[in-house]
Amino acid sequence: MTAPGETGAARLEVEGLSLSFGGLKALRGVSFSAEPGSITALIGPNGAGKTSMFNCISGFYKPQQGSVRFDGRDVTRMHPPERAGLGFARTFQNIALFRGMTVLDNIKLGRHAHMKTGLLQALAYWGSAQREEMELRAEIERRIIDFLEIDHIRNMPVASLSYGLQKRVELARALAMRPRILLLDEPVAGMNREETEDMARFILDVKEEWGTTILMVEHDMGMVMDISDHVVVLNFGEVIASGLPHEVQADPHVTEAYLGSGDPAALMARLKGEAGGKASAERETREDVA
Amino acid sequence: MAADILLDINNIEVVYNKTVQVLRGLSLSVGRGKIVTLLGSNGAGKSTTLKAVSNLLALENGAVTAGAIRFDGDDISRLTPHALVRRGLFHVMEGRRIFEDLTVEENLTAATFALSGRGLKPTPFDLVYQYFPRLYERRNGRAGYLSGGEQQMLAIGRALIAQPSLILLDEPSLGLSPVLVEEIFTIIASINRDLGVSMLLVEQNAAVAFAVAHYGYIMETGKIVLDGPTERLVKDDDVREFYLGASGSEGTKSYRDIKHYKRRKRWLS
Amino acid sequence: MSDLLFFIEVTLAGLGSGALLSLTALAFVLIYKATRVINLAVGELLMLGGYLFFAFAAGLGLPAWAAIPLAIAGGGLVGAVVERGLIRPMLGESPIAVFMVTIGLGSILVGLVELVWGTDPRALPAFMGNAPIFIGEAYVSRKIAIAFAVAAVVIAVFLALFRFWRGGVALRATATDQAAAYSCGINVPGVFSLAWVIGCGTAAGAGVLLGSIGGISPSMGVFGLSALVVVIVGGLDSVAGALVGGLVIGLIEAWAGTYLGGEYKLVTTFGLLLVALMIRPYGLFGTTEIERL
Amino acid sequence: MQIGTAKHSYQADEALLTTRPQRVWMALFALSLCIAPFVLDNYWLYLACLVAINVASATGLNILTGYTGLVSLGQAAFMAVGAYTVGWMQLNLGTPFLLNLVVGGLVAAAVGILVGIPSLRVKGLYLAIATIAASFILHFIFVNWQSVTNGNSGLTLTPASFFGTPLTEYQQLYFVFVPITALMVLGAANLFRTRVGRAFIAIRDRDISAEVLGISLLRYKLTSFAISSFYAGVSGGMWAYFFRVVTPESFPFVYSIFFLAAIIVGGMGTILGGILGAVFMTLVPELLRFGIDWLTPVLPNAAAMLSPVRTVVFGLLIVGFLIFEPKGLAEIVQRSRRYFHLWPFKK
Amino acid sequence: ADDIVIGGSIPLTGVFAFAGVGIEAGMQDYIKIVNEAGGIQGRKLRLAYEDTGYKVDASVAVFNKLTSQDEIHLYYGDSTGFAKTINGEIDRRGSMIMAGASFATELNDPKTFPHQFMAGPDYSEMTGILLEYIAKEKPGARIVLVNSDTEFGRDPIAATKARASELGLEVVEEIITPPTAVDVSTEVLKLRRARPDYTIFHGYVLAPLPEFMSQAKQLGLETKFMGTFWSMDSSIWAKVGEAADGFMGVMPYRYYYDEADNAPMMDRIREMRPEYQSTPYMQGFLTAMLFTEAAKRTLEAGKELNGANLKAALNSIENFDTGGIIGVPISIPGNSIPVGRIYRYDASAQQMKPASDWISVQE
Ligand SMILES: Nc1ncnc2c1ncn2[C@@H]1O[C@H](COP(=O)(O)OP(=O)(O)OP(=O)(O)O)[C@@H](O)[C@H]1O
Ligand SMILES: Nc1ncnc2c1ncn2[C@@H]1O[C@H](COP(=O)(O)OP(=O)(O)OP(=O)(O)O)[C@@H](O)[C@H]1O
Ligand SMILES: [Mg+2]
Ligand SMILES: [Mg+2]
Repeated sequence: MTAPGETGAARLEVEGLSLSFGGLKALRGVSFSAEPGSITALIGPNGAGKTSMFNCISGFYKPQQGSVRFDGRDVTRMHPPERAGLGFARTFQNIALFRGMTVLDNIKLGRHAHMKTGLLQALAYWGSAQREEMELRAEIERRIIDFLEIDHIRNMPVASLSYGLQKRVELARALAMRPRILLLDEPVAGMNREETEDMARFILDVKEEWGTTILMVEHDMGMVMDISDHVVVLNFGEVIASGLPHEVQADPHVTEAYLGSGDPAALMARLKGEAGGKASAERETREDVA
Repeated sequence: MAADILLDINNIEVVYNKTVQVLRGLSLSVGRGKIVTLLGSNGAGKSTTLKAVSNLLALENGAVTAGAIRFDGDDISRLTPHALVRRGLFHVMEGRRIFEDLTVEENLTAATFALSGRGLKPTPFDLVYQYFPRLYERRNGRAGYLSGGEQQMLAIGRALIAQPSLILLDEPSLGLSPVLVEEIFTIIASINRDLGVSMLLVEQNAAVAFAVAHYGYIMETGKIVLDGPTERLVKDDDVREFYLGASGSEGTKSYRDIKHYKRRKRWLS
Repeated sequence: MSDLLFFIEVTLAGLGSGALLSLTALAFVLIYKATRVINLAVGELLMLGGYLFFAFAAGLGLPAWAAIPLAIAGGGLVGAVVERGLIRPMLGESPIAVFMVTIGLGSILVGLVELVWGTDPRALPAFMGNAPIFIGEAYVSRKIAIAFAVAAVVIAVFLALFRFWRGGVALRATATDQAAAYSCGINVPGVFSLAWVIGCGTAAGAGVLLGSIGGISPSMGVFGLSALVVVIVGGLDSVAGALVGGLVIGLIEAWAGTYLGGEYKLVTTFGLLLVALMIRPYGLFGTTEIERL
Repeated sequence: MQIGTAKHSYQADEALLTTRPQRVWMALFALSLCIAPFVLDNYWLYLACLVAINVASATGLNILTGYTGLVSLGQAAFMAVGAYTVGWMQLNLGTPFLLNLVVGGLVAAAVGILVGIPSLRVKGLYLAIATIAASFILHFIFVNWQSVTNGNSGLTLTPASFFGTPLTEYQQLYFVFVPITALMVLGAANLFRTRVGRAFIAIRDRDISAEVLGISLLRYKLTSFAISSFYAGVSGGMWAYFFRVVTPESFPFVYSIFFLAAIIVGGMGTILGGILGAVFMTLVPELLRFGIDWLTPVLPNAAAMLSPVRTVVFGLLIVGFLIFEPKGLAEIVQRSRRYFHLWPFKK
Repeated sequence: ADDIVIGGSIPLTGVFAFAGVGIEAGMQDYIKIVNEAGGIQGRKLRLAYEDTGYKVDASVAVFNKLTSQDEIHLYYGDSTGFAKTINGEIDRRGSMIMAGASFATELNDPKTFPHQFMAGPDYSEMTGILLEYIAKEKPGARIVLVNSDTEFGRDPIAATKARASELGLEVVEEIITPPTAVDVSTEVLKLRRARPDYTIFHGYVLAPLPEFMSQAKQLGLETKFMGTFWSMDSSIWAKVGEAADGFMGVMPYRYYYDEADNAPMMDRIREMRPEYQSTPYMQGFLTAMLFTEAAKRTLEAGKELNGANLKAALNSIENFDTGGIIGVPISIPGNSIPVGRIYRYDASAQQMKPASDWISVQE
């Protein structure tokens, strides 16, 4: 549990983290850090190990080597619920809302690790249990529901929401966790430009108003480059580049492994322009460019 | 009906759970050998449209309550989903939907059922591995452990095995890295070009969708609100703002500069 | 008589009854493999098989070679009807819900059998002969030996089928994701029906064997519970698991029953089941569920 | 700050009964519970007590299976643990019966925790089978732990006594059982207004993500087992005082299935569902008895059909509800409530 | 005057239906006989019963339903579990006596069960009768006990062993079978190893006895198989066929086809029912007869019909002639009638033939 006073943005350091599944090495000695109050983007090709990294940070996977430090404190061996108590909060690549609950209950659930009601108090729902619930409710209404503009859906079952709204509720739940570090796994995947804009705004606002450290995995390069302060690139479980967005963008390794031409217009021109030729041929063309 | 129209959706309405109406008189068509893209915001009903075509709605308690869908000139509303597949209409579903418990290779084997009764030569798996070498490396591993992108490759690979004449593609770029998006769309384009397969492509990534599509539809709450050849659509101001992220005549706007208010879409008024 | 010979005889008897368990377990596995349904009514279908055989052989006076296939076909037919009427409407519901449907089905079957044939236990017409079999000096009950042989053949056939036949993939694909299976051109309702028909037919066949050993009664369905233990130990989706699990449980029951006493049979197997589950939560040969975030 | 539909206070928003009609109906229901023992004959009082016992246990199972998603087929065995504990205390210690009930619940809870341990590794239906195994092992213990359980013959209890009055008549027992059950149901309802209940639901919906969100699976799965078997234990204790004989065969495996069926028919994962299901499944077989009574003049053999017909009806109810009304009786009630809207208390 | 009502929780369906159906018929027939003779002091007898499916809770429900519909002083219960469960209630009401289908040794205790009785020997007395017979036929015989792992099955084990050693018989093996056992090959192997002269089954109705016997025959075992009352009905064994030949057991009543001279009631039964009636029928018939006798004696003494009076009247029965249902005059000093006879099944005649005279184990 968080000692009172331990609030605000935290610094996250990952050092020499290695993780393998049987013969498959998903992470090979990854090190990076996320500075307090900044947005760090973790990018890389599919299967590079980004989600696995998130899972190691939140404690769902146990890395074979390396350490995760949270404000200098080694949390590598800590169970996920304890980490949640410290202020680790996250969203999931494949939405993991609790489909049997309403939006409000999903959000309330986020606060779980910071609440104290015990079993007996819960059965009686008297005194402190009731007070705690009321406080939580008030705070969620005030700080989260209004902020993320989801007041109209607070009592709906999450299963009936559109994809975009579900992602927003996930963010809301993560915010209810009193995050000191917020891990966002592909927050705008499957969203159109408009919804992506909304989400980007929320993420920036969280950073600015809550001052939370944010670590984000995302494939939407437009958004990553625009809003992140620091970018780390993984490939085959290794960090191949890191730095400011424009530095990373200019790195030829990154372009080759991950970014591609990065220009739909060019893609369109190429596809439309060519009448024949195999895909493999095109791959070669691209490599020539690089 | 013109012979060069492969899929024709005419004025269909779809209702879920006998209560929620999702499509309200939607019409579109896919020409033979063409890639047609269908865009729209979340919840507009794009996936529903595809499921209506492939007759998979019933599995989710949905039903087409009005209108007609013709594939290759025939009314297909009474065909079972697998019979439809065996006629050459393949649906790559949203969220990949690979068989997690099966190996990569078994996933491809499963797709060979699409060839039943069509007298076609079985597709060599090598064709798939040629397009997606990563799958070859992991062909004996359980598909559930593939990363998101690898799973998407497998889903498209299954479509290749089935040798369809029309592929319905639901958000193939979802969760893929930029380079892979390009790669997959390049492959999509070349499948279309080389094998002559028609496609109905649902996408959120409008830029790449426009890059491969010949024609586009834009839908909003269950209806088509705008359509036209790609060249024309990409010049539309609203399309540029809401789907391509361009602000007015200048280039792409930065996410950092987003205002806290929004302009209404013209087609909603 | 030497202790060793006695031990060997007990072991053989255990293997024999284990084979019956394997056969019944196979009915669970076939249905589970294709539909992800644990069919708790397998025990009752087995009972029904016994009664159908009784009806054909004792009621209509048919010879065993005709009555047995008819009983198996009858079981298969019931499987088809059940699949069509009860299971298909449940497509997409939670596994617990479908599991409960099969519990309900079991209850319905017991009630119907009681209404038609009453509750008295009955003996089946003998068709296996009486002469005891001796392996070396060791005695084996003839019925048990026959049951063993039948079970071995049937299970071998299914093992081969799943190894070399493309349909095995269709079965498992359907089980994993019905919509996706449809979209690959797999005849999902066909697979469902097939699995239920074969599964229930197998159960009915096992019922004939079991009934000819111990007689039939509406409560003989509890045998299904022992077979369920077998599939849990072996792995719900593994034919090989059913085989190995059945033999293991059969042996343990025989040894426990002999050396500890009959009252220890059930506890020993159930205790073992718990231990097995703690070590291998998906059984010895079962497929682990993929859990990713 | 809020506009339009805003509630006056979150307090009102989070209350168990939010509308006036709900409160009025509840008051009427409570009133009829009070009047019932004075108007019902012995037979119906007997059934009312049995219903109270079953409601308590079904509510417990609903917490475990309906809300936490851990399927258990061991509820009857946990009741047996409670019943034996109560019986043993009554016979050997002579402690007050309320204390016995609580201890019965606690012992059952402890056993429940033990049985729940596999749930940390074993999932879904595999777990259901593990609970079957556990209940057979418990049965073995009841038969063989002679010194405590008196083996196959079981324990024969003296009546419970309440401030010196022995509770022998159904009417007296009713006055004890119904309030106890009501309290337990209220406790269950409260649970789901707090973090504990939310944690259960989260585990049901997706346990691994719940863990990452700060819910200790170890703690909450076992807690759920503990509460559920506590309810079973208390219910079993009441059962013991009700029938006054506890043998290993008093709580057969089908009784566990009965509870699972009850919460399915009533509606999994709703408090109302547990109650309705237990009431319905307890009373339907008895109502069939009256059906047979009416049939007897036409069908002389009808009496001999009762039990198979009951068996069939039991199965049909489960199957029918799952196919046609998977959310159970509770959903039917909700729907008719929506239908009648606020009738007859229109504002 | 009002009817005298006999209440009944009777298992017309379920695992014990074969017994319930016979019991009901037997009781109805005797009631008819009494009513045709003018009833008891002009009051007609009536049976009010319902099916229980042989489930304790259902039996209790039936009890409560019937007793709230009628004033009941005589009750027939269907199982040991029910007899024990309802005992407290019967004592509390003090208005009735109860008998039933259970011969559990435990119930044969007037102190704990003051208002109950059984129309025959309890299970321990039954095995006692078997042992008497064995001791006479083959002194020092080797015996194996086979019991099902249920309350019913385990009931007489301790008493049987004690009695056997008193009689100089040797219990060489005890086999407990799980209640649902079908395949008994391992048990038969144990039996073969023990090489007993007699094998006594208790706790079964039929299965798995036939399989036991046929496997033993295949193995050439010489042992004689014996059972207790509930597995003694000849119509069940008729279905088993040849393998049943030679099965022996203890039976407290005469068989339907027993044409003894001094048995007017047997003639009467055959007159009322031209077809075979089962052993449970006899049990029901005799129970109704004893109910009637108790009620008659109570009313004749001018006493109120209540539990204590009825039980006292019942216990006053001495050297009572059952009309040949039981071959010797009976007395009921406590809760049981410890009399029985050994019968042996003759497969060719499909009948149980007497193998001994009536044996009483009354102290
Ligand atoms: N539980 C697991 N068991 C086996 N292999 C796994 C497991 N989880 C992940 N992997 C493998 O580890 C590698 C990294 O997977 P991960 O999900 O971290 O990729 P990612 O970078 O998040 O990719 P994407 O952008 O596609 O989501 C992949 O090859 C994947 O197949
Ligand atoms: N099985 C279902 N039952 C009820 N409503 C559904 C179901 N599936 C979809 N809907 C509703 O239908 C509407 C359209 O959904 P659909 O999935 O077709 O949208 P979409 O355009 O594909 O969105 P996205 O871009 O998020 O994939 C949504 O409002 C959704 O809530
Ligand atoms: Mg990922
Ligand atoms: Mg969609």
